[in-house]
Amino acid sequence: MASHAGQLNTHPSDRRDAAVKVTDLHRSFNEAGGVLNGLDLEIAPGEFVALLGRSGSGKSTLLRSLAGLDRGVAGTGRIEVPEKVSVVFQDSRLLPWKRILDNVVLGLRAGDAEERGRQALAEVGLAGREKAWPHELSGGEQQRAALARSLVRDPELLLADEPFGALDALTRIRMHTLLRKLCEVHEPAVLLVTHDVDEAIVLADRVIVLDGGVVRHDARVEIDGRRSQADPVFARLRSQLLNELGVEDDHDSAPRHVARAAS
Amino acid sequence: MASHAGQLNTHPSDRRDAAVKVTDLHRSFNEAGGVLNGLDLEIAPGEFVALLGRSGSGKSTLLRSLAGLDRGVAGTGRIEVPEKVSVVFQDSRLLPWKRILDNVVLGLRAGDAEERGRQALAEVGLAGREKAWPHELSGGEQQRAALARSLVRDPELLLADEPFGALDALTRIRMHTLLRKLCEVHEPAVLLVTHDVDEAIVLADRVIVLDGGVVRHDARVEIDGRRSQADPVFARLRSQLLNELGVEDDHDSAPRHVARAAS
Amino acid sequence: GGDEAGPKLELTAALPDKPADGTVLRVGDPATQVALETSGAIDDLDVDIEWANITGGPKTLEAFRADAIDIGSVADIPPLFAHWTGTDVRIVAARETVDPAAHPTYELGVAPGVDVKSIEDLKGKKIAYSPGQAQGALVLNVLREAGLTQDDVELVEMQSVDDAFSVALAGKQVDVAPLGQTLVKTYLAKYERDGATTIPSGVRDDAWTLYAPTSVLEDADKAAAIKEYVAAWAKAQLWISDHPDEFAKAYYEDHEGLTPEDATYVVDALGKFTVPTNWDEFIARHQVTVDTLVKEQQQEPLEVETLYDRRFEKAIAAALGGESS
Amino acid sequence: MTTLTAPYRRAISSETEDVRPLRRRLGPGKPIRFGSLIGIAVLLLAWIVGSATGLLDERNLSAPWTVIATGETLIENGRLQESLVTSGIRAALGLGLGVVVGLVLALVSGLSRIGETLIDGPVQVKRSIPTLALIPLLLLWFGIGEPFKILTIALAVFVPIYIHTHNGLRTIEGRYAELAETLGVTRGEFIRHVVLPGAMPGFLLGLRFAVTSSLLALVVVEVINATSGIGHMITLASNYGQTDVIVVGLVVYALLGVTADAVVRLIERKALSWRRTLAS
Amino acid sequence: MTTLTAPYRRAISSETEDVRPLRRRLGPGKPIRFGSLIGIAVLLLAWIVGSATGLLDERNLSAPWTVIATGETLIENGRLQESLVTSGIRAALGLGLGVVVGLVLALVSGLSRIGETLIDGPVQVKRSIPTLALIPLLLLWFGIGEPFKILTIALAVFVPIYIHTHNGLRTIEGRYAELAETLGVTRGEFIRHVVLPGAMPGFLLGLRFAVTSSLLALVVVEVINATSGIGHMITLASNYGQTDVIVVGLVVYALLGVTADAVVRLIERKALSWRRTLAS
Ligand SMILES: Nc1ncnc2c1ncn2[C@@H]1O[C@H](COP(=O)(O)OP(=O)(O)OP(=O)(O)O)[C@@H](O)[C@H]1O
Ligand SMILES: Nc1ncnc2c1ncn2[C@@H]1O[C@H](COP(=O)(O)OP(=O)(O)OP(=O)(O)O)[C@@H](O)[C@H]1O
Ligand SMILES: [Mg+2]
Ligand SMILES: [Mg+2]
Repeated sequence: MASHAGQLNTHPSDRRDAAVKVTDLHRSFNEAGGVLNGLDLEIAPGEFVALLGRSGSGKSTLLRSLAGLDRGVAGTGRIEVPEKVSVVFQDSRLLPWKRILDNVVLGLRAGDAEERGRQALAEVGLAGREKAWPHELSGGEQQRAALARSLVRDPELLLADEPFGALDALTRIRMHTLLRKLCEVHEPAVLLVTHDVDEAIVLADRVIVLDGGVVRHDARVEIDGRRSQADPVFARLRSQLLNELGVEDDHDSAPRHVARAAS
Repeated sequence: MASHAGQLNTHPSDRRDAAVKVTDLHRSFNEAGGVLNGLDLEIAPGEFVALLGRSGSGKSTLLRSLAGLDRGVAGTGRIEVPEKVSVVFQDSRLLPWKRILDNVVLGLRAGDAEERGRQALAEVGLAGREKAWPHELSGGEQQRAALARSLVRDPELLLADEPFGALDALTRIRMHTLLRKLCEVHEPAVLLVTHDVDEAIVLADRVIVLDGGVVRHDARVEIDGRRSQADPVFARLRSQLLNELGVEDDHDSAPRHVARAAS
Repeated sequence: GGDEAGPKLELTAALPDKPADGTVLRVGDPATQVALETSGAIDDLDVDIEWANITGGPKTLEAFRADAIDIGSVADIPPLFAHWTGTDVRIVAARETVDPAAHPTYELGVAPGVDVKSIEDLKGKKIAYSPGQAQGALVLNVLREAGLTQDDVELVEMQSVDDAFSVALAGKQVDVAPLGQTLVKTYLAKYERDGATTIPSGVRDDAWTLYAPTSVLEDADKAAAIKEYVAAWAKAQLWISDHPDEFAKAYYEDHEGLTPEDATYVVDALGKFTVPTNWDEFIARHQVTVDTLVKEQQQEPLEVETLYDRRFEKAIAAALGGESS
Repeated sequence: MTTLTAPYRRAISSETEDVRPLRRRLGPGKPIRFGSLIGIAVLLLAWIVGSATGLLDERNLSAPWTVIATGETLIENGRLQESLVTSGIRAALGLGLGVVVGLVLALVSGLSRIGETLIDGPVQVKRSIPTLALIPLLLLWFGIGEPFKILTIALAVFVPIYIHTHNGLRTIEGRYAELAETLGVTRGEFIRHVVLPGAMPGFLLGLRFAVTSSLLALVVVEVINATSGIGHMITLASNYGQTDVIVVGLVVYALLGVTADAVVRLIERKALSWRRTLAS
Repeated sequence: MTTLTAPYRRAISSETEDVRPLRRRLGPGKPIRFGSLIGIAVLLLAWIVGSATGLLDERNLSAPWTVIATGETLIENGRLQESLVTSGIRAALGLGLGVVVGLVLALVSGLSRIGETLIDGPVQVKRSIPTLALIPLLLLWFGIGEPFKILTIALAVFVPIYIHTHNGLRTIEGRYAELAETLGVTRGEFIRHVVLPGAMPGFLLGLRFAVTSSLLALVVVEVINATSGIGHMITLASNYGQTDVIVVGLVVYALLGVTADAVVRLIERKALSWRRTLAS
């Protein structure tokens, strides 16, 4: 948990109002142009927001701002976030000198930290790998270990930067289920970056698209119960989001040369 | 290019027979059990093979074997690969002390190396970022730089370990197009790891699934022309592969609690 | 550091007979320590002594300044430099060799193949010269005796650390260098077959002193202790002269780690000591050296007599009675 | 809701505000400009106060004003400048030679196990042996002239360069070597593009030690057959017990050492600007 | 097709074969067991041959057999063991003290800019100044007894520990500090779990230098009021020109130095087994 190093502004009136409140956020790495250009965003407590956007559109920049990790970056704006923020970085960022379990329980001050760590690892399918070094894990395993580390500490706000990018379909579904289960129990606000539109729709209460440094598109997912691609609402939303991202609704639409296929 | 350090076996009879020939490949990292257990694989010259498999199933291990990067790993088997092998690593693996362009043209001995590097960067959408440091790129941008580095050197065999994992839908499609174009020109054999079944079907001539340390499934993609998800052959293959990976053909099928969606 | 100081004593006042109880004298004079211990005379000593294994000019001076010892044992040069660099010291005991010509402390080492038979041959030669050390003063004294000036020879400035001089000779980097007796032995043993030689320096270099900072002598208790110590020291020097074999074994062999042969050689070479009970001649010879240094090294002129605390001359004389000349 | 919103950076203009979540900073934070000078200033102040109050005995550590006066005298009669020039040239030549030798040995030993086999052991032996004890041998082999002095300095210098570069090189991440292998670079390119930049942090740290080593070695080599030089000046003064001259020498050493170190660290900052570390 | 299939590892049994693509290895390859001993053996051989053929003059560098004979004498009369014990205790105490001080200073200076401001400058000054020149002050402050010796050794030791740990710490990748901040660890946990392990490679390299520094410092401190010790033995022997005793001393130094270095490197290998570097 972030410690009370600074002035602690408690606004009882804000309570349950918004977990995250971002107003007119600007961030730029150089004079050439801003990455975030007056972004406004509000996330309600317990709300699950998926963040889509082109590669290089500023998704990670936004997440780092919310996590308070961009001290050196120029910009203005107002950011309000809860105290307990947990981050899943785009790189898995496991400490190479700590074994997996130690990585997961790092900074966890509960008495049963070890036990909870083991359980979290089991949940992400890494039971038995507690004593492995990070470099002994496959890419997807590392990503899952990082996810376990985040989930084990019950944050009020979970910032996850493509946490499932390196996972196969089955493992990914298992992780979805796990994440959803944990969200139901602890009700954190979640901001999850993903490139998979289906994943966004399946998981989130709201999907937003970042473009030009602002939230270009903000769609509430209004599907109750089982969310299936077959559902027409799902399909419409999917198509709409893909359009927003510049793609027509087919995974691949470029013409394919017959010559090549025959070779 | 890998240098002629060893004995050079030229089999004129083999010519055009197979670019990659793997026989009875075993690899294990510890006594507990093997990661690859007698894997056989043949890839024809110019053939595009997509490799699917669970997280931790040994895809990267196989690629590293083919690239000759697993000297320290115990195992047996016979591997024959062409001389000019290019690898896209699962991590982008840019040298942090070189600017992007220098990373791309590293080891490139053509006279117009710089020019080709610039062009490759432009093709992956990184024009103007030639002088950036790797740490100044977003995750997807780093991945594209690594891709550019691989493509710029016209390999006979391209080993790509989830090269599009961190890309959004549009950028991904652009990269598909680019990769396909280059394949048509230079006709390398390609072994591409991906977790995206659609991507595998769209790009590959053949899709194989790694499981239990062997090639469990080997499917030729028999779709001519434009490959669309709407195509029934596509859909059948997709469903079949997903099944093979342990998923029923829907991106998400876990039940979703109504309570949560309403919160 | 020094314990609480005793009562103040003028430098001209008579020396008290007994130090207060608990007075500890810190002495840097390992050779005398060994002699006293070996002869057993140390049991007769009435003062508490804390021995420090420190000898030689720079080290004793450092220790004086750090208030780590009260009295040190050196040749006649270090007290001069102590004075010239602002540490007020007094010489409280003096020793000579009985037959200085036959038992010089230093000889002039001559490099293999260099033709130097006498000090007159030094003209035009390269001579190792360590300005701040006794060897440096010796070179100047030798030049004076040979009727040469610094301009007649080539002085190669180098410090006589360890065996640097004999190495420089062996490597023919210098033609001539003053060597102490221990180095003469090893130098000749190693390089005589290549034509290395040594010649006598022709100047007296046997002066040996005990000296102490003035501040110590102004402490009545310390001064009384030193009075006792110099008496014991004088007897010890005579004991050394009378028991060369015992001293060779105890000091050079056991304490300094020389082989028995080398130890015997050194003791023989250094000859018998005598402790003068009248310092007039000793001081006069010292003045000659001082004048040479003043002339050749542009030091401040000095009446060396002022560096001697002759109250101890009497104390030594009294202690020795008729034993010495 | 409990928000943790302390102002991180004040508004640039009256309209724009900049409120960021405040997290406890665990790294050291922004460098303080000329920070290390402050420590030296404190040291200097302690010296001045100590001397003025008599806490520091003038005979053991001359007072700053005495040192300045002595320094002025030394400058007037030209000894200080002369010493500086002589020593400077010696140190620079020795440093240059030592750096080249250390670097080459480190590369050979770092990149081939056979090279390591032959080089590493003897270097460890060399560095365990006091330089002073080697002087007789060096005198015999190289004489007492300038070559001896420069070679001795080089011998002192090459050790930290070798050790640090070798260590830096060996601790380059293995994955970069793998990458280079798949790119099919030649050994020369590998050294130029991977090994040297990767070992650069180690090398530069070694250089910081090498620079001071070269200065410290002056005290050892200028004992022999030197008529000027900072080391010679100090040795001579300590034989005579001239505390004030010694302290002038030490002040010069401190100045040279701190300046050289600052220069190397500046180079470090420039050359390693690609790094994202706790310090940046 | 042109394949490049040289056998990398021979078949384990007659049925299994192991043919891997052979790539030019750019890293140094597998460590040769006891490799560094080979270099030392070569050095030793050169010494033996040089002495036997007379290429190395016995008068400058005693022959190995002379050294062994002298060594035996020194062991018989107990001087060598006594010296070793005395020096060993001094070096160990000085090393221990220096390591602790260096580590604490490095942590304070590495983790806070204010600490750095006050500590870094003076340390740079200290390390630019020859230890020999500091002796008078140290004598004044600590006397001429054991405390002086141990403190002087500690002063020589703490510098490499400080510099290396500080450098190691400052070059920990910034992303790990970021991670720690998001995990909300306390400062103590941050130091224990991120800073210390991250700075460990630097610290261990510093330790390699510190160990030799502690041995070399013996030669300096045992000049003053010591009656036994390896440094004292060497100084005394060189006063009397006893080449053979000096060389015995140097051999002891080499043995101690190489052994200590090997021990630290072993610790390095164990403690840093998580690293995947060019060397592994
Ligand atoms: N430290 C930096 N210095 C300069 N430019 C940077 C830096 N970090 C990021 N950028 C640039 O800012 C833009 C946004 O980067 P960001 O990492 O937020 O993208 P992203 O949306 O996360 O992309 P991706 O999906 O590829 O991870 C990119 O163009 C990137 O190159
Ligand atoms: N160096 C190693 N030491 C020990 N085990 C290892 C090592 N490298 C990989 N493994 C293990 O071998 C198995 C296969 O790893 P590999 O990296 O090939 O998986 P993968 O199929 O690429 O998975 P992913 O899709 O997650 O990248 C994993 O269980 C992994 O933990
Ligand atoms: Mg990103
Ligand atoms: Mg993998």
